[in-house]
Parts: sequence; structure tokens; C-alpha cells
Amino acid sequence: MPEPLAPASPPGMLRAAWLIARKDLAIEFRTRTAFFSALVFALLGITIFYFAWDATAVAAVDLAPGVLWVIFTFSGLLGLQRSFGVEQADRAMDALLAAPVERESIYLGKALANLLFVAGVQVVALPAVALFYNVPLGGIVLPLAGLALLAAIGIVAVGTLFSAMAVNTRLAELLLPMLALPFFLPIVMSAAQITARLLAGRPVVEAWPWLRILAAFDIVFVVACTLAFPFTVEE
Amino acid sequence: MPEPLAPASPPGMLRAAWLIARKDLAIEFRTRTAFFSALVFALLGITIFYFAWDATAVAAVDLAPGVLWVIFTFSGLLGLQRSFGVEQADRAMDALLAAPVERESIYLGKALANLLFVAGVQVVALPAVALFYNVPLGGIVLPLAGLALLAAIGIVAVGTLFSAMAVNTRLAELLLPMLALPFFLPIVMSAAQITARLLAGRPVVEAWPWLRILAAFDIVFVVACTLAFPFTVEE
Amino acid sequence: MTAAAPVVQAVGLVRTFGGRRAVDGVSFSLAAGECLALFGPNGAGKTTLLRLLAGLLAPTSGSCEVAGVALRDGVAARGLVGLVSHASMLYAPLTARENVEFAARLHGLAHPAAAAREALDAMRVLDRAESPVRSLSRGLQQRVSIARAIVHGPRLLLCDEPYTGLDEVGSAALSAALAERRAAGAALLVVTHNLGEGLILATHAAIMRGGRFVRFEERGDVDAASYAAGYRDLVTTDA
Amino acid sequence: MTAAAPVVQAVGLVRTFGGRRAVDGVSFSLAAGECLALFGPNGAGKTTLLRLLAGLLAPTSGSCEVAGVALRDGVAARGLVGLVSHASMLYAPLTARENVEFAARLHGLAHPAAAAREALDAMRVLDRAESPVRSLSRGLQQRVSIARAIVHGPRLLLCDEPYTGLDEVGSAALSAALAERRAAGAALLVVTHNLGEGLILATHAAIMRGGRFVRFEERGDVDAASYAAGYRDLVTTDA
Amino acid sequence: MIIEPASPPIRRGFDWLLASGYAAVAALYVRAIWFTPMDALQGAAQKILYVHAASAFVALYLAFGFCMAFPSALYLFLKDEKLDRLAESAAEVGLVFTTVVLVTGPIWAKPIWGAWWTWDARLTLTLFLWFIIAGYLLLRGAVEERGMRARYSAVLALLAGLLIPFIHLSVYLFRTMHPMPIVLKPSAPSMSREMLITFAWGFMAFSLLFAGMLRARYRIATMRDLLADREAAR
Ligand code: HEM
Ligand SMILES: Nc1ncnc2c1ncn2[C@@H]1O[C@H](COP(=O)(O)OP(=O)(O)OP(=O)(O)O)[C@@H](O)[C@H]1O
Ligand SMILES: Nc1ncnc2c1ncn2[C@@H]1O[C@H](COP(=O)(O)OP(=O)(O)OP(=O)(O)O)[C@@H](O)[C@H]1O
Ligand SMILES: [Mg+2]
Ligand SMILES: [Mg+2]
Repeated sequence: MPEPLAPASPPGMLRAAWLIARKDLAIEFRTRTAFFSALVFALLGITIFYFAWDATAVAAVDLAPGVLWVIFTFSGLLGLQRSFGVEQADRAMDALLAAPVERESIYLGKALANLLFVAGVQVVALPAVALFYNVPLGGIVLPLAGLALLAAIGIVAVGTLFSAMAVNTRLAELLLPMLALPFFLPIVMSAAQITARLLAGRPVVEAWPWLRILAAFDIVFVVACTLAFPFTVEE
Repeated sequence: MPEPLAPASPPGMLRAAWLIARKDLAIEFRTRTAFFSALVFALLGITIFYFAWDATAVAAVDLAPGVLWVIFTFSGLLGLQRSFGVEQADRAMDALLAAPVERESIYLGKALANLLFVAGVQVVALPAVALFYNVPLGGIVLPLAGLALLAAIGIVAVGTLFSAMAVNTRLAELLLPMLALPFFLPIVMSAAQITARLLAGRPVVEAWPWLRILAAFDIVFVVACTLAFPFTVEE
Repeated sequence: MTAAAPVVQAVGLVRTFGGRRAVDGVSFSLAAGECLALFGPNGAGKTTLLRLLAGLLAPTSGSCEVAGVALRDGVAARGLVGLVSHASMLYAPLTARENVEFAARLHGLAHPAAAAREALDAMRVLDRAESPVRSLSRGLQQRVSIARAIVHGPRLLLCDEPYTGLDEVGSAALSAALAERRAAGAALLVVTHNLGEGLILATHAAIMRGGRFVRFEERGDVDAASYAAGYRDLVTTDA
Repeated sequence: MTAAAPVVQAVGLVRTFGGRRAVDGVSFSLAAGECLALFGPNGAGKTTLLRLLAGLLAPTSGSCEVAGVALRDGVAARGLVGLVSHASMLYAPLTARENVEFAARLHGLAHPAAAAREALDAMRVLDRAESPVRSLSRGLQQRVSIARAIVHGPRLLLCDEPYTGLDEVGSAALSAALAERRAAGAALLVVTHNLGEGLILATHAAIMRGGRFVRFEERGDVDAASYAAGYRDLVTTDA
Repeated sequence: MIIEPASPPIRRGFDWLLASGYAAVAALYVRAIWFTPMDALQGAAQKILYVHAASAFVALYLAFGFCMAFPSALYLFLKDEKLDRLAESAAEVGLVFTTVVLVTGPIWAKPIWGAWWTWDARLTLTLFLWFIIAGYLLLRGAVEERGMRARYSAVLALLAGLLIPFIHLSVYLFRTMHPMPIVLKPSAPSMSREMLITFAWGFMAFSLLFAGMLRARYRIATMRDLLADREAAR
């Protein structure tokens, strides 16, 4: 063991965050099927939607944006729930809190891992929706990807904070959606609106006001949640 | 303590099931807010759905059936996840398995508790959808209630079995939807179809084929899952 | 069944976890009133053996019966067994009393409430009966967990390191409870790393290692000191 | 800081849980190389005290400092502390090595892999380094958990019933590790219900009850036998 | 060890504030029903306004704005339990008033708009406020440890404060982009002097009632905490 009287220098905030995120991804990877099943979840969600409506009343292409973003939201919730369940299991979280890293690093690390998870799901959900509702993704793939990223950031920023809170309560699974969903509304709405316009091949400027909301939301809540996080882990 | 050489007579299958269900409900009550949170969850889902869609393209009344049943499915999943998470926490499940009760009682007990939970959500979701989507429930309340019950039975029968299996695996939360959703599909589909016809004020006979599917599904899977359960809990 | 017949009988029990033979051919039997103290290094297979005997694990091969019945078939037979495990097996949101009472009901006791109170009192944790288990200290949880295991007066009591986390009072209460069970004609199997603790009540002593019983004696033939010595070099020399 | 300054200093620590005073005004300090053996009945507040010292709980009132810094503020100061708790604080899906290495990285060690191997070896669990923690027996998990706590060579080592579940080999390894830490100038705080275990290394001994230190002596002034007697009737007589 | 909490301030005396609140509201009903002229267009339905608008004002501004979000934010820095109790009480009482708005609204909407509900910005915002407060109370119910509960709910209240403008903005945008399916939207009804007095009286009465309920609820919170200390200290 290193000489105790010369204690090692703790990692910087971002490095620590990355270590934590990498650890989460390693766990994710060990339980390899986790991601796979998130996908299946999204896919099945999409099919359920597809069959839940009689296509005679509503044109499939009008459903597509809604389906895409509702699925996105709910599968995001699923991923988030796991995030702190892992830490809670054998109180591994305590080890994190007792380690020489800022609370903020823990938040950022967890959020980063969640972001990758949600993004991963989205990468598959997107083409799947296009396929099911035969929506031409033609030229709008890149804008859509960017949109998905913006939305994912917002969802994860809030979701990570709340799953940290939910996990310390008696209602873990039920409480997270309760707290998070109202915060998801502006995201889902804007994202769906933008998507609809993209699919309709309208000029991007039309989606501009929605984009502004989305971007503003991301900035405000990433900052706010990072600052608020330390309050939620102290006991 | 009672005289060991005259061991007490274990409870019958149904009595044991009721004991277990009651225990679950007690935990549910301890976290007094569980039902209330299901309520809020359903309502939130309904609004999120509404704004995810472009209301000019899709009339609210056309969304109603789909929303109703997708909400139903997701909130069902939420309830199911808690169901066996409770048993897993400090391996309380081991105590159940080591107790002098049939595996089937455990299954029935858990299923009963879940059924009450899902039904509770539905009791709120149904009127809420009607209110927010301006759907006249007029004379079809009773048929809808019956429909909801049929669907709930099917979802719970399958969901309880799979959440039991998922608990023994490393990725409970995510595996559950993966396993269960394909089985939910026929339920949600027929339920949505029937609802659509009821709302359209069509004669019930038109919904008959779907009703038959639903009923058959319930019978088949309640029996099948009850029999299959013992195999899912053995290690 | 007659008193002579063994309460628990294991024949050639084997349990593998993906190639690792956690329990590798264990055979023994205990009659009413007998108490086996089971020692062994970490990873020897003690917990796995107990979970097999409790019917929580399916043996890869071999068989074990309680009161002449295989637990997985005989529901009633499960009512004869009590298990204290590494995990508390309690519902954290429920109170100590509710947990023990629930167990009592599952075992179909006539007066669950009374039995629960008795068991909690026996473990000296009655004063915390109304605290949610979640809010109890580790040792107090262990006491409740033991109360849960003895509330129905089991004929076979399986204890996996039951003294863990218990203070003087708790240990005394546990030893008393075990003695009481034995006196009532139950068979006991106690796993522990503390030879002293283990040998007090034992009528038999066994040492497990690499999934097998490497020693199995009558307590009478055992001299504590030399046994301890023997155990030490059994354990310290690598398998 | 100079060697004279205390490694850990607690002043009037109080922590209540909804009105129950788990820790009720504890003050003490340990200098480098000192080792406090902390005894006390179940529910005395030992674990709560350790969690306060580790900065995992916010004190209701009072303060505690490590190397002159309050842990909640001083990130670096947290690097000086090692904690062995009731819970393993390990990630079950990851292997023993990955868990310890992760801790080493969080502490910014230059050679995490090497440090991890060393720590696991010190706890005699290196041969299982590549098994997922989930698949380890309880005692083996405890060893890994201890390895995690000592991998960064803490200046202050807080151990909550660290001997739990350990066999002869494990206990010996732990004692050796503790001695090594002390020799390296670290302060130790060891909670245990086994007076013998506790007093071996101790330079100080304390008995906690109802959230307070009811006794606190230098080890020198303590005669094991009489101390044990004193402890017993302190514990057995109700608070 | 036992702590001896100060004995709870059990007030057996009559709660004049609350009583006068009820009285004022009762008076409001009497005046609104018998002593205020019918609305020309809407008839009796319009009388709901006096309850509806007043309770909405109380819920939105007094309860959530002034008595909940604000103290919660302060709590994170001052860590004073009083602030937490105030927020808790305001949330619970406010939820009641919001529910009144959400009930009277649709009752009013049905005859006027011909639909129970429309997704207009203000309505939706009210609905979501209800959700958030409900979530807030759920969170409180789900955390046992007092300090933690206070911190958590303060954080939630703070974030909710940030969220409201976003919801309002997006819903507003959503609506203006697509003309409402329901056309009959009442411009704030022109009121006779009689009506205005009743309207003003309504705000006064409900504010008084709110003050009374808030104080009562706050006292309950204080007592509950003290009794909890007592209970546990045993
Ligand atoms: C359907 C559910 C309804 C909800 C949730 C609702 C909500 C609200 C809210 C939150 C306010 C307070 C606004 C503020 O003070 O800034 C308010 C005020 C008011 N509402 Fe409603 N309302 C509903 C239905 C109606 C209907 C049907 C009418 C009349 C046809 C109506 C007429 C008014 C009027 C006149 C005011 C007072 C003027 C003002 O404060 O702006 N509301 N309502
Ligand atoms: N679920 C499992 N999956 C894989 N391996 C397992 C599992 N459970 C136990 N093992 C392995 O089986 C062996 C025996 O484990 P067991 O828990 O029975 O040991 P033990 O005697 O109880 O040790 P301890 O004294 O530490 O409790 C160990 O090597 C352990 O790693
Ligand atoms: N999270 C909590 N909520 C409520 N009460 C708690 C909580 N944690 C501990 N307590 C109470 O505080 C007291 C001290 O608990 P603590 O765990 O510190 O005792 P301990 O000395 O570690 O006991 P043991 O020897 O059994 O580990 C106990 O009465 C316990 O019930
Ligand atoms: Mg073991
Ligand atoms: Mg403890």
C-alpha cells in the first residue's frame, strides 16, 4: 500500500465523474442484457401503441412523433430507476460519498452514464418508429439525432437528481415518475412538436421557438440540478 | 412458543394467499401514499400523451382508447416492479419459500395484491381520460369497468409471474418489461379495440371476437402461470 | 414418526455453482435433541449446505429429508424448519412485531400475536417491537430475525452464524433459546466461526472444507483445546 | 499537520433520528498510532457514531474533524479515512478486483491495479479476485470489503464489527492489516462485541451506551478480566 | 438517552382566525347567491366565479408563491425547521384550494364551453401545479428522517419554481400555434358594481380562510414534530 503519510492526490471533478460513469457502464456491460432489454421495451412499447389505435381513425404518420417521445420518456424512466438502485444495493453509495470526490462529480458521473443509456435506447427507437409507421427519415436524420440529444440531456439532468432522491425513500419505483414526469412535459412537448415539423418537411425556423425552450430547459436544469444534488445525498 | 411436538397446522392455500396479499397491502399502506401516487402517475401520463400529439391532426377522442390502455400497461408495470422488489430486499422471499405454504399460494397472494393495485389505478385513469379527452362515458361505464377488470386480470397474471422471475436475475426492472410486454400485447390490443367500439356506440356484438380473445387469454394464463410459478422460484 | 427416526437426513448432497462444487457430497443425519456445530473456513460451503437443507436450493445431486419428507414436496414438513440466515429475511417497512406475527400466521399458529410477543421477548427485543425494522440497529435486526425463526417452535433449527452482531444480552438470549429448543426435542445445526460458542451446546461437531465434511465427531469425543488446534491447522493449510 | 495534532477529533457529537438520540454528546480524539476499541450493547449508537465520523451522517449538533478538517467540507480530508461498515459497500456485479481498483482510482492512487492486488492479498482473497462479488460467500465478501477500505492506506480507519463472518485466516489477516496501519501511523477505531478481539490492538477502550461514552480508559489502565466483568454488568443492567 | 422537548403548545382556545375565515366565506355565498344580480349571458353559472377566481388567486399566489416556494428556498440556507413546516402547511392547504379551482372550473366550463375541459395554457398550468404539489406531498410522506425530508422537499419546491415558466411557455406556444377547438371563450365578464363588490369580497374572504387554515395546519405540524420527539425519546 502507498505510504499513508503521503496521501495520494484525489482526482479532479471531471476525472472523478468519468470514473464513476465508467464504473456504471461496466456494471451495465456485465449485466449485458440490460441494455438489450431496454431496447425490447421500447420496441414493444411502439408495437403496443401501433395496435392500440385502429388505423382507420388516425393516420400512422400523425402518431409517430407522439409515440417516439412518449416511448422515449418512459424507457428513460426505466433506465434511471436502475441508476441508483445499483448504489443502494449494498450501500455502495456510502463508499462513493466517503471517497475524496465532490458530490457534483457523483451527480455528473451518474448523469453521464444515464445519458449514454438513454441515448442508446433512442438510437434504436428512432429507426424502429420510422419503420413501423413508415416515416421517411431521409434528410432529417441528423437534425433528429441532435434533437434526441437535447431532449436526453434535459430528461437525464432532472431524472438523475430525482432518482437519487427517490431511492432514499419508501416509494422508490413509484416516486421517481411522480416527481420527474411534470418536468418532462416541456421536453416531450417541444421534442414532439419539432419532430412533427421536421417530418412535415417544414423549414427549421418554424421549430425555432420550441428549440429555444428545449435548449433553455437543458441549460437551466443541468446547472440547477448539479447545484441541488449535494443537498439530496446528505443524510 | 407452542409445543413443537404438536406442530401447528399450516394455513390452506387460499388462506395463505390472503395472508401474503394482506402483508403486501400493509407494506403498501405503510407507504401510505402508494395509491395516491398511482393516481398522479396516471393523470400525468394522460396529459403528457395529450401534448405529445398534434391535436389538430388527431382528435382527442381518437387518442382516448390508446392512451387509456398504454397508461394502464405502464402503471401496471410500475406496480409489479414493487411487488417482488419488496421480497428481494433482505431476501424476505427466502422466508416465504421456507414457510409451509404452497408456491401457488405465494403466486396467488402476490397476484391478488397486484390486481388491487392495478385496479386502483384504473378506477382513476378511466374517468380522468373521459374528463380530459371529453369522452362521453354515458351508458358504457359498466361495460368498460368489466373490460378493465378482464384486462387487469390478464396483465397481473402474466406480470406477477415474470416479476418473480425477474427478481432472481440481475436486472429485475428492465427484464420485467422485456418478458412481460409481448404477453401484454394481445390484452392491450383487444382492450383498445373493444373500447374504441364502445366509445363509437357500436353494438357490443361487434366487440365480441375481441372479448373472446381477452377472456380466453385470462383463463389460459391464470392457470398456466399458477402452474408455472413454482418453477420460477426454485434456485 | 417415532422419536428414533432422524429429524434431518442428508445423503450425498452436492450443489454446484457453474462448475464450482460449493457442496460436494455431504451425508449426515441428526436425531431429535441433537445439536451439530458446523465449522469451516470462508467459502467452505456451510451456507450453501444450510440453504439446501432448508429447501431453498435444489441439490445438484443427492437428497435431504426432514422428518422423512423432502422439503420441496412436503409443505407441512417445511413448517418443522426454522432458518436464521446471513440475510435478515425481514420486511424493512414493517415493524418487528408485524414481521414475526406474519411468520407466525404463515405457520398457522393459533395465537400469532401472543407467539410473536413471546419470541420477541425471548430475544430481548420486545421493547422495540413497534419500530420499523428499517430503523433498527444491526444487532437488533438480528434478534428480530432469530425471533422470526423460532416463533413457530421448529423441530429443526438451522442457524447460519446466528451470533453475528449480537451483544452479551443478545448472545445469552440466543443461547437460551437454542437450549430451550433442544430441550423441547428439536435438532439444531449451528454454523459459527467461534469454536467456543459452537461447542457449548453441541452434541456433534463437524468441520467443513471445500464442500465436504473433513471431520465429524460426537461432542463427547472432543476436547475443546485440541479440537481448536486441529481446526486451526486444518483451516490455515490451503485446500 | 504535526504528528501531535489529533487525527480525529469529535466534540459534543449528537445525532437524533426523529427524536431518538442515537448519539448523544460524544467527545473524544485520537492521535496518530492510537487505536480505540469501542464496545457497547445493541442499539448503543456505535454505528451511528462511525457514520458521523465518516461524514456519511450530518450531526444534529456538535462537530467532528479529521486531520483538522470537517469531512463534509474537506474533500481531500475524506481521502484520509477508510471505512468498514455493516454493509459490504461493494458492487455485486463487479469482481472483487474491479471493486477495490475502483476505490483505489477514486482515491487517485498512482498504481490502482497494484494497490488493489496488494490489498486483496493482504486479506487473503486474491485467489478469488476475479469472481463477481455476488458469487462470493459472506466471509469472502467481508474480506473484499476490508481490502476496499485499506487499499488507499487511510490515516484514520473506522471498522464496524470488522471481524464479522471472518474465519481464522481472515481474522488473522485483518489483525495483521490493522497492526500494519497502526505501525504506519494511522489512528484506528474498532467496534466489536468481542472484548478479547477488541483489546488486543487497543491503546484506548471505550464503552458506549444510550448514545454516550460511559467509560473511556487508556488500555494500560485496563485489566482484561475485570474490564469484561465491568462491561457485562454495564450491558446487562437496563439503561 | 431521553430528551425533554418543550411541552407542545396545545391551544385549547377557540381559533378566531379560522372561524372568521369560515364566516366570511359563508357570507360570500349568501351575498353571491341572493344579493348579487344574475349575469346576463351566463345566468347562474357565472356565480361560480366568486369562488373560482378567489380560490385560484389564493392557491397560486398566496399558497404556492408566497408561503411555499419562497420559504423552501430559504430553508436550504437557513436550515430552520419552521420554514419547512410553513412550506408543508402551505402546500397542503394550497392543494385544497387548487382542487377547488379544478372542480369549480370544469363545472363552470361545461355549460359555457360545452366541454368539461380544454387544454388552454392557464388550465393546464393549474393542473400541473396540482400534480407538482401532490408529488411534493408524496415525497414528504415517503421520507421518514426529518432533516432529510425537509431538504428533499425544499429542493423539489425550488426546481418546481424553475419549472412553472417552462410549462406555461410551452403550453401557451402549443395553443397559440393551433387555434382552440372550442370557440366560446369568455372575455372576463364585464361586471356591475354589485358584482365587483362581491368579487372583491370573495378575494378577501378566501384569503382570510387561507390564513386561518394555514395557521391551524402549521400548529398541527409543530405539535406533531414535538410529540414525535417525545414519543421517540421514550
Ligand atoms: C376548467 C378549469 C378551469 C381552470 C383550471 C381555471 C383556472 C383558473 C385560474 C388558475 C385562475 C386564476 C388566474 C390568475 O389569477 O392569474 C382563474 C381565474 C378565472 N377564471 Fe378560470 N379556470 C377554469 C375554468 C374557467 C371557466 C369555465 C371560466 C368562465 C367561463 C373561467 C373564468 C375565470 C375568470 C373570469 C377568472 C378571474 C379573472 C382572472 O383572474 O384572470 N375559468 N381560472
Ligand atoms: N450464488 C452463487 N453463485 C456462485 N458461487 C456461489 C454462490 N453462492 C456461493 N458460491 C460459492 O460457493 C462456495 C461456498 O459458499 P458458501 O456461502 O456456502 O460458503 P460459507 O461456508 O458459507 O462461507 P462463509 O463462512 O464465508 O459464509 C464459495 O466459494 C462461494 O463463492
Ligand atoms: N435510520 C435510522 N432511523 C431511525 N432510527 C435509527 C436509524 N439508525 C439507527 N437508529 C436507531 O439509533 C440507535 C443506534 O443505532 P446504531 O446502529 O448506531 O446502534 P449500534 O450501536 O450500531 O448497534 P449494533 O451493535 O446492533 O450495531 C438504535 O436505537 C437504532 O434503532
Ligand atoms: Mg456463510
Ligand atoms: Mg452497529
